[in-house]
Amino acid sequence: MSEVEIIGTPERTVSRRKFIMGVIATGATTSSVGYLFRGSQPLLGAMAVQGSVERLVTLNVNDQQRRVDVLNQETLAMTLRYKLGLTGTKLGCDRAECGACTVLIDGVASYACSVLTQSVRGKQITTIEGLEGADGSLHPVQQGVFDEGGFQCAFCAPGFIMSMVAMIEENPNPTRQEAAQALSGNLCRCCDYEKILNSALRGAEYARRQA
Amino acid sequence: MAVIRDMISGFELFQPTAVDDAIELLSRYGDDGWVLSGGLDSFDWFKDRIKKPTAVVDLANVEELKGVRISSDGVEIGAMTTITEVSKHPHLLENYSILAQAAGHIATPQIRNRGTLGGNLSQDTRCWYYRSGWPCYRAGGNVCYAGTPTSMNREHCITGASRCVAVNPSDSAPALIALGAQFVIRGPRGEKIVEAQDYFMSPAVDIQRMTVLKADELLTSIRIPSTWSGTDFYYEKMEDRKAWDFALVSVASAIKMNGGIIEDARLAVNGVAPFPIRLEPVESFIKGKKPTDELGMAAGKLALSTINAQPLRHNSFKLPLMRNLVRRSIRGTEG
Amino acid sequence: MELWRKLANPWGQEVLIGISWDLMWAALVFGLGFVAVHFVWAYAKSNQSSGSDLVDLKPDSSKGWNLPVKILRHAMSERVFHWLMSVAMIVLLVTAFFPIVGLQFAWVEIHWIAGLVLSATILYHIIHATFWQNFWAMWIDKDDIESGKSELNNILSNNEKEAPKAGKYPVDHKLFHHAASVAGLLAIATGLLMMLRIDTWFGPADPDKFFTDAQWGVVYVFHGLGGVGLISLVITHIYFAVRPDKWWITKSMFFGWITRDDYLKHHDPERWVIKKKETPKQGTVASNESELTYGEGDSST
Amino acid sequence: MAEKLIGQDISPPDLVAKITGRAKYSEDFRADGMIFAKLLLSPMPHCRVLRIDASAALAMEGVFGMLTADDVPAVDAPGEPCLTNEPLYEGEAILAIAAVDETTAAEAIELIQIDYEPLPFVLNPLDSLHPDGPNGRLEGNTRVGREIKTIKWTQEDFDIAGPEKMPMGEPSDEWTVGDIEKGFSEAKVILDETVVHQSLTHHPMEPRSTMAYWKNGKIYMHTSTQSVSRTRAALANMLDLDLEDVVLVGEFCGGGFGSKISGSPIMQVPAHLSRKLNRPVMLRITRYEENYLGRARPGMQARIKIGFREDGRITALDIYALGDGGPYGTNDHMSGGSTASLAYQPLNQRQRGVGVYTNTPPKAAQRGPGGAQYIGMLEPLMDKAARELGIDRLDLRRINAPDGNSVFGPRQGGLTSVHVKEAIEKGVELFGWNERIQRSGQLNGTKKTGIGLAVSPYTAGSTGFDGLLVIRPDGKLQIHQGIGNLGTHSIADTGRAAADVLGLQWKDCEIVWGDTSRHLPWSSVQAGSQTTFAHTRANHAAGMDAKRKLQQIAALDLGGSPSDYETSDGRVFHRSNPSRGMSLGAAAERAISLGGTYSGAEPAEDLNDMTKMAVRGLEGKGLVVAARDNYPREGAIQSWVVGFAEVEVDVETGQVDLINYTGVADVGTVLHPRSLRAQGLGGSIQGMGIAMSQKWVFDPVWGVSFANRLYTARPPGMLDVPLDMDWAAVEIPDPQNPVGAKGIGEPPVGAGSAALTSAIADALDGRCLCRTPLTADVILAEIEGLEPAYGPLDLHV
Repeated sequence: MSEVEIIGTPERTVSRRKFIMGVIATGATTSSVGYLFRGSQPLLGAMAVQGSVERLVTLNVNDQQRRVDVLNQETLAMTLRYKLGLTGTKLGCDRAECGACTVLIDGVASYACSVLTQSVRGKQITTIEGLEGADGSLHPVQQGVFDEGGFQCAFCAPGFIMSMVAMIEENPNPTRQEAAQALSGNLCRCCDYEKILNSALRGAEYARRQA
Repeated sequence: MAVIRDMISGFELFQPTAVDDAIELLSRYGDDGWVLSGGLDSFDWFKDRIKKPTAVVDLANVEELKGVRISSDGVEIGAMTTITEVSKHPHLLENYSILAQAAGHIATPQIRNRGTLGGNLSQDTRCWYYRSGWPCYRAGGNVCYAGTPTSMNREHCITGASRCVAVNPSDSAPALIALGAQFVIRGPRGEKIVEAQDYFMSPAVDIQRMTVLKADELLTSIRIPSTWSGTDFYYEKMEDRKAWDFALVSVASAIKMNGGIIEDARLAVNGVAPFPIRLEPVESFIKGKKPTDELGMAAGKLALSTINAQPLRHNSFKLPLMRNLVRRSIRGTEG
Repeated sequence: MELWRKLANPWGQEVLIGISWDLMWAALVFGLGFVAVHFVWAYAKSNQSSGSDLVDLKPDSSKGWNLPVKILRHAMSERVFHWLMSVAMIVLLVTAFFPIVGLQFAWVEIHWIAGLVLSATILYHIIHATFWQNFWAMWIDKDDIESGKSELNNILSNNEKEAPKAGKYPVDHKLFHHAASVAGLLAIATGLLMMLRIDTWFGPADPDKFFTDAQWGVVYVFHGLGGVGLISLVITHIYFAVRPDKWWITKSMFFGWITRDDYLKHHDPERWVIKKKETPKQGTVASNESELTYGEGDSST
Repeated sequence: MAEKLIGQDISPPDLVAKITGRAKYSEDFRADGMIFAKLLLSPMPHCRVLRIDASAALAMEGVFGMLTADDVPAVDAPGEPCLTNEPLYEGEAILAIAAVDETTAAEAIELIQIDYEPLPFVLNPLDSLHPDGPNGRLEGNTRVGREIKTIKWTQEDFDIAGPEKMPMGEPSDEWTVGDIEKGFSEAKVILDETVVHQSLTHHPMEPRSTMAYWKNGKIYMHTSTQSVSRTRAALANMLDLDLEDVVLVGEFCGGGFGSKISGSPIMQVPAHLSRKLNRPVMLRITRYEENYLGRARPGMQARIKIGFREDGRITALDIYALGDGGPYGTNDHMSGGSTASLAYQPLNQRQRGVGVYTNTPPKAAQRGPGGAQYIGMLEPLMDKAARELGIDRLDLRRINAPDGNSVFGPRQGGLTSVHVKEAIEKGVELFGWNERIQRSGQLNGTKKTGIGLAVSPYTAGSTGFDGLLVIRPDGKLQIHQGIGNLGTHSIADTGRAAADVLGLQWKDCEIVWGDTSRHLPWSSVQAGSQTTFAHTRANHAAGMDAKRKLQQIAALDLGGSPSDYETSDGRVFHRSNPSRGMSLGAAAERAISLGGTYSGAEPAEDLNDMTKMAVRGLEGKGLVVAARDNYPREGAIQSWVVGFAEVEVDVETGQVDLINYTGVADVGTVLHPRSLRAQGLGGSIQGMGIAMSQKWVFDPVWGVSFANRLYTARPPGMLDVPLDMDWAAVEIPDPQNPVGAKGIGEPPVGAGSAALTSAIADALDGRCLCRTPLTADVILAEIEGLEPAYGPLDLHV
């Protein structure tokens, strides 16, 4: 073994109470409340200062009112994935570079990793989970993707699909070039760009038909 | 203290609805405060845990900072107007197309949707030494790591360096300089107006700031005079990837033609210095001449000599690149 | 109060960057504080012992009564040096510290150029003092220590015992000179090194030359210490220069000479011997050339 | 008789989950009481950890514990540990802290006081070979056989070469075929070039996150891996557990490209931590961490000498390549030599090289390992030679391309099939070579047109794996796949081989994959283009075995001999009288009652133990059939892609616009046309990224990397690639695969990369820049005749 000197109190054994706290904290399976943001509060700027924001906020996600406890520095992607259990929104880079976390905020495509949850209070948030119809039918864009054989690894798919939805909202009949421009904020490392463009155009076509 | 480059550290968050409240908050926190507009520059700093402000003032709810106001003598754009709105605004597209064009070249659709014009103008440099949290001059240290004989400085500056060799990354800045825009700044001591090119800070004067904004001041709006409305515009941004990239060199020009002769002109370049540069000598040089390729070439060479270009180890390509972009901005792309 | 500025280097190790600017304020406060205290003390003193100077001139008047009325204290060369140096010094301090307190301008080039000027003057001074002047004129000897002691005594226990008179340079002058030399040389030596880290006429920046970043940190700290040290020194220096009771010396830094009376009053003719010289020194300000006399140690002719 | 499934476009069964956000990738799983780990990465390229003071961190509210290198099994050099006390590259993991959430863990990491002793480091292979150059590892700078050794070249070696050419001192590996000197003596044109190929990170979209917990002595791992069965075995090995005690869930893998072949070392951290702290532990790998812990393609510094006969035939190919092996010495600079041998069939060849340890992030196979780099480096030289010889570039490829009887490589082995010449001809037509080549060198405004092509082969299959099928009482066919699911659609497409044998419709087939608790067979790695060939064979074998057993069951109950029976459309029936038969469901019931080799009670002897375990686990679920791929195979399995590109180079800015890319593949029978096209064009675009933009940059003084963000590493985006692309395949079946299929994953990368560099060189009047990536600054400097900003041997720029 190495001669590294390691100083540190031995791991504290988890007391029953703490364990339960932990369970509550991380919640059961999907909606793991406090997945990320339960560090010792002072660090997290939680002490309320006059005029600063509230921690308990109500979000409108996929047409549902969701009450959630968010910290000031919490990004929308983290809230969606780790507090609302909406893991369809992916974290590919967490630096506004890859687009895997793209969601719609009042219909506008945004990188959920680079928006403070606090700044989307009272706004309409749509994630990949909110696209299907009440009857479980696929959104025209999803249908277009499906019929074109979709993606490869598909980690980027939810983000791309949200960008496609935003695109046809603004431009229902895009050219291939326009579609490429509209989707240029999403990366696909399988580089399945040709099929993705085909899917986008097919999706737009379906949407036009539906309208 | 060990280094970790993920997860945002805690801060106090304020979301004022009026400029004066924002300024009040900023003066209260001084250097420990942080202005958040689109956030696409800020979040990098926060997530890398290099910048840990005590208080963040989010301007998202300050309505008076948003929107494009058209008047007889020009147009005024609120600093919090999104880049998407700027790039798609019919009036801007019609009368000040280089600005819309420049805005359209910024990053990606999602970033343009959140990012603001004020943010794009006030963003920090992308020098990767500085961005990696190295203790360089700009970070309060005593050295520039990018200007040494061994540095990797392909993207850095060819002029205007003073100890720091970083470049200004803004795409909209050269367009606004070419349009003769003025920036409105508000602070506790009231409002002041600066010419576009005077908004940007030289490292010779303050090596830790990119703009003249003080900790308790806000850029509230950008005023574009009608002077150059509808003249011949040219904008080009040379970048490695066609999305999500910063300019190696960018150029913007507004040229008033009169009977095939250049009557008046304004030119600006970015990506070559720590601040965008207006090329006044080139402007006066081309006045009264025909916009031929020969003139463009001469102007391009003059541009290099006026900025007294001196390449670093890896960026000599920026000389011909800037020369050719200036050349094109006068004669147009078709060779 | 912070003493140093430290940052993590690219490998996450903490290294010195320079002194904390708190020290700048400290130096300012110290300088002004000293001035204030001295001013009050001197004021109080002058009230007690009034007109004493006339009295104590008499007994010595026999000695040196034959001396001319004007005695040269600083030759032109020295004066030029002094004023060049002070200009450079002021420029250096302004370019160094004004940007820090918020008065921003492009200071770097001016700063290092002024630094080169200062270095040149100092270099001249050292050579000049070594080969043409009495190098030991600034040396602190027994008598200096004696007079220094009793001066101090007077200040502390307000008695009127007359302190032994000074040579050409009173002990407080010598102390100032040495303090200034230390601070100045420190700042100059480090400053010249620091020019390696920026583009200058002598070449582009090559920051990794000679030192590791940790060693550079020490260089910056010394430069800072020298710099803030000079703040206090310059303040006190200017203060004494403008005090009426020191005008007789200050004037000599403009015109070169002091009066015989001042000479006899403040200096010990045995420690600062005045020799009669034939040829007057060209260019010195004097109403009556033939009467002009030269202080020992100034052998510029 | 049901229509054959092979050759049809069928959307894969997991697609709806993928496009609705229901698909769960490793980081989407949660467990009760789950806590979160964060890593402390080395800030130095090479150092020794002297002291770790974690007292403040561990005392923090919400912190549960720490895992250091001392808590994990030591690994013998040059093996890669999951945590280390001697980091060999900036960004290597030193320890992990587990806390109630990631923010707390991050704050805790910042409270750790840690002291390092910096050690010598090296970034470029060549630097380490200097007489006084540093070594990347304390034990040495290269590996010869199984030992770590130190190779230093003499000053003379360097002096002979001069600054412009790569020196060629003592190699660590070497092979020769024929007489190289004789080859050059017969040559009319000889090229001698120094070429640099960059290293580049894989950057799959999904970082390699892992969640692990223990239950009743078993470990449950949710991780991102390319190959499920193989990773399960690797984990059992790493954690020193019995196979049964490892449950691996990896239903979806967000891209790997060779970086997650059998998972990755870091996945052990949550496993050890959760054992130590007795809680489920999630380790979310961030993009920043992925840049370091994720793998990268080894860059190369190479000296290439080629001799051409007057008629264009290559008489001699002499390659000396240095591999940027990273700290753990993964290299492909020698294997590339076989690809070159195959692609150009040189009459004489020498391959030499040294794989050098460097203190840069670890390397791994990246799509077309070795081959992609070699084709990328060689094809532009083929163009250069064509110009010097006055031979058409297409003809030069035709002249040197292999045919059915060709052999290649150090062992001069043969091939299962090769139809590259057909691919070239098909491509010429599809791309419209003859029209486009007219535009070559034309200046349109400021834009100059260049036309390029590249011929890129790569290994495309392996053999000897197991197929596992269950015909259920409900009549459905369950196809169990132990390979991974990273979007190649192999889990579904290779299963078609079994379905077709049984004459089943796709709606009656169900794929079981990605969760080892669901009984998965021993499989090939989902890498190296292996699965198409390997698992069509394995599933075909299983299908045949199932058919045989169905026939036996039918004969048993309905009389006659098994051979009288046929299976199709969910029934097994008598050939002469189709009404005499039974449904597969009924046959399945019968199999359960029969037991033995029918019910899964007695797996076949020649199966792998993992498969046997799976078969037994499925006992009684129906007709359980598992068979090993024992089909014969003679020669190497190689697929080909011929790539064609048209570009426009702006002579005033150096910017390259891609006008068109067309690829044609020789991959035998096409299983899934649309998926093949996606693989082919996707792989080609990855190659374009190599040619155009992707890079690594390090500060030479501090050894710290700067291309650690996506926008600085620059993978290609949608606007960087041609809107106009086309794709085709020469559909000639491979005789040694029962369905005729070969793999496709690897060869497109070299084709895309080289077609582009070839086209750019064409636009530059044949000037070959001999380095990648060809970014605008490099091209503009060449056009303007500037002193190149980078030396001919500068790597990470």
